Amino acid sequence: MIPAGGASAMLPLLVSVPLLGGLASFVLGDRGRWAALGALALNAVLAALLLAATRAGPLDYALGGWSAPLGIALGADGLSALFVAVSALVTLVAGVYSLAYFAGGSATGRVFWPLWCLLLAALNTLFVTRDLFNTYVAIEVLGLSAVALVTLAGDVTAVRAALRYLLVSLVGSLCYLMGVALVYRVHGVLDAGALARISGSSPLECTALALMSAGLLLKTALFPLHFWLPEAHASAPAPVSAALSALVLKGTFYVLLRLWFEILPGAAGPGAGTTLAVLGAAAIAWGSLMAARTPRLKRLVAYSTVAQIGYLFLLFPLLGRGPGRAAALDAVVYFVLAHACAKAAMFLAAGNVQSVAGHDRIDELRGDALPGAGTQFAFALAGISLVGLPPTGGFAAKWMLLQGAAQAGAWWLFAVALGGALLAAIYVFRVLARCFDLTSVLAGREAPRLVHVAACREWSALVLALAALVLGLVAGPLLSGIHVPGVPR
Amino acid sequence: MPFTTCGVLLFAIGLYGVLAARPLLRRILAANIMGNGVFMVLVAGAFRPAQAGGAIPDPVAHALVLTGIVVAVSATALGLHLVCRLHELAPPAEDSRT
Amino acid sequence: MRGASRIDEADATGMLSLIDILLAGALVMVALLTLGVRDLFAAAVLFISNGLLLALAWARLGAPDVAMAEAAIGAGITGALVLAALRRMQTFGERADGTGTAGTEREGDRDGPC
Amino acid sequence: MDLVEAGAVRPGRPVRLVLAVACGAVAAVVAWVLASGGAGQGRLTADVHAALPRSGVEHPVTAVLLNFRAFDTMLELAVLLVVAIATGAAGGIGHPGVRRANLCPAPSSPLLDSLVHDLVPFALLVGAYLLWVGAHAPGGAFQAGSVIAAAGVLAHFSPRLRPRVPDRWPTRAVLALGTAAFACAALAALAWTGVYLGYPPAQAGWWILAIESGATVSVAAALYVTFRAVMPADRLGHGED
Repeated sequence: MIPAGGASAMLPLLVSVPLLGGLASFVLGDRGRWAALGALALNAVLAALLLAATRAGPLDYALGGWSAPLGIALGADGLSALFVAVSALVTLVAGVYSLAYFAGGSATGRVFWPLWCLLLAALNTLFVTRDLFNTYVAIEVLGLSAVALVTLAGDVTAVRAALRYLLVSLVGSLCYLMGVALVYRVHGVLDAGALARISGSSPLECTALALMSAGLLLKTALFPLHFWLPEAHASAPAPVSAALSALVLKGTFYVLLRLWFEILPGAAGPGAGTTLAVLGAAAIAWGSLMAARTPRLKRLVAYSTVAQIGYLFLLFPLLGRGPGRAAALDAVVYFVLAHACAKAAMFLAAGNVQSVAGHDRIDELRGDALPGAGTQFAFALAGISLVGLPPTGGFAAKWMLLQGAAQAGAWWLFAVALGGALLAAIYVFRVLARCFDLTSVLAGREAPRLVHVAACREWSALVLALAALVLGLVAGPLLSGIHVPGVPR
Repeated sequence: MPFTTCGVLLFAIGLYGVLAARPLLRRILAANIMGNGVFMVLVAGAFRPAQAGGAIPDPVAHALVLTGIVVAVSATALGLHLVCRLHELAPPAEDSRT
Repeated sequence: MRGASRIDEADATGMLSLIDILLAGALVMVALLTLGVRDLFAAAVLFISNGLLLALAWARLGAPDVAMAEAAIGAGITGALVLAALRRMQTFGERADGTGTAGTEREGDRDGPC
Repeated sequence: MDLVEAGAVRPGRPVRLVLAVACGAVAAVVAWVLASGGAGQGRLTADVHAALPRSGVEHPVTAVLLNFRAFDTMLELAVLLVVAIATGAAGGIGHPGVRRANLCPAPSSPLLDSLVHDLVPFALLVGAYLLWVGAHAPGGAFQAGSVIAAAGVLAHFSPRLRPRVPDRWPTRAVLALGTAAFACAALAALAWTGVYLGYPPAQAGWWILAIESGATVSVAAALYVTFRAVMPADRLGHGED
């Protein structure tokens, strides 16, 4: 039996708290939103504590007292703590937004809150579990609750998108599970720590990693496996879109990161990382071009996600070995954090625009039919972070990317990063231009704003956008605490 | 082991079905077949022939497959529910006319 | 299987593996038919029989827990769900393929007013 | 039955050919690597049997599901709950407007009725037995829950026995019971023994039985509720709840 260390007991609580919050809000029905919000707030506190605790070193927990190969081990290092923290922030702020988005007592609201909490529980499980099969179950909870949340929009487009999302999700998770089955055939264990010690580069392990990666890449929507994303992310309710883009994709990306560079490092050949980087570059180009062309605001934001996912994979060749590894890992983590905050803010702002204007056709948006300054400012800030202008988190991430690229001598990344920034500027300013479209004001035809959105909806978008800004200022202290096994610092 | 091969084949058949079949219902069935293939690989790996000494199959693999079966039926139920909803929101008969 | 190995080990295992091969082959055939047959109702019935064959396979592989769960959940509940869904779609329209709008399936990367 | 495949786009013949070749290649590679290696599985079998006396049950699969890997099982129950919520157990959205014209008549064959009447108690009994026997022989919460759910599906076709699913909190509590029992037991164990999910070894059997009972009820309820959400509403069901 392994006694429970004080700080380590936080790890199972990070799963229990949102899980129990979801159960309570489900049973309570119409009043459940407060139970859910309480759980989200408590989870945020736990996430902050975890962030502080992992500065001292990684935490471990053997569930049920059964040590690792037999039981399931949880563990957290600086990397997992940052993912847990950003999930806590986005789910809490988007939860506050949802208080006003889903009318109290509505059928959708009653479904939303429990699923929202279970989504968070699945994300936290994904970030702290050290067991490959447990990861599979968490991926399924995550995928199914995400699909169910997409259907809350209720229209045909959303249901069709949700069904396609479900099938994609199933194929992805079953490919992953096949990989797990192969790994289990070779090594007979599922624990990440044990596997990291004994894994090699046999054909069986390479095939297993290929299958797992294929499944996870499908769910992470790396070009050209992104085909399902724009529809699903654009047709979901605004807070759900925010979580899907900001967090759900990052959940499977996190698993990829662990598999490639910690659990099965030998199985990933040098060519594989380069392939992913090339696909990432293609994703940046394709996603940005589609975002610049699409007539709808939410689709624009969704295509921007396709592009931003590309950045996460650009650095895969650098993460394996060689110089620039630490800088590359910092850059990847920072892309995840900055994109999570900025994209969630952008989707929430887009939701406000859609509520006020009654549609999201970009060309028909007028300055006087837009939500208040808070939303517009939030969209602008988030956009600046996505483009990568200082002093935002997006800029910090790009800066680290260029540092890592310079150290590794991968100069072509400079071209990709610059091109990506230009393309992002095009689609972001395409929307911002509408905010300054004052033709009707100048013509003296300013109609009074008919629809207002609740203040908390404006504020939550703004808070997340400000978080993306603040990330640019605290990059040094935030990253100095990351202790990831295998990465020298 | 014939069952390992069978599991791999079921996986591939299911994969092809999900990607290439047309009716959504059939795609859901195909995803189930794919899952059955994975379960087959796991359980076939757990099997220990009687003459090979320790005849006890690996209980962990059985537990994993049990978990997987429940997850599969859940996903199937959600998928079928969505297929029905889609069918009612946009009946194919009406759609093909427009 | 364990009892049989006493009598004539080589012959018994040969016989048993023949049964295994037949069972595995039947599983693959039924899976192919499930995806190949035109009629969706037939596909559903084949799918359920696939579940029952699987339960047999689990029993052969010494996994009675899985066999029981497969028979009850995999074949029973899933089968009931599939048949219920088929019936529901029939009551709503003549076509029960549930595929939705023509032409929108490939919308993927094309934008347009939805 | 006219179930012609029409309406939707299917990948063209060349695309399907490429897909078939790709899937075949996947199968060939996986089958080849499996044939060429991979004898490590079963390494945990000895560990499971060594820890079995401390697990509180005698059946290894139940010990793995409910004790060694209980965390998996808790999340698995959460998967079922997610689907139950999504298909409308929380009320409202799961049941799209039933069109009057599309209601089909309730089956009212006396033969079916009496068959259902006889089978349902038997299925319930089998379910209860499977739950109990799971501690030392094949069986357990999921098998029991699905057999009871099957009884519910049977009872659905009898006007007299059809289970009622009122849209009120007790229904939702029953659905949440399994996951809640797990999550609460995990926390209670944390408070009691200091280990999350670490049941006190002396009473572990009773803890497991309690959790399994809750899980059985929830599994049965969730499976039945999702079946109900997919099954077309007939005149009998309409307006009953």
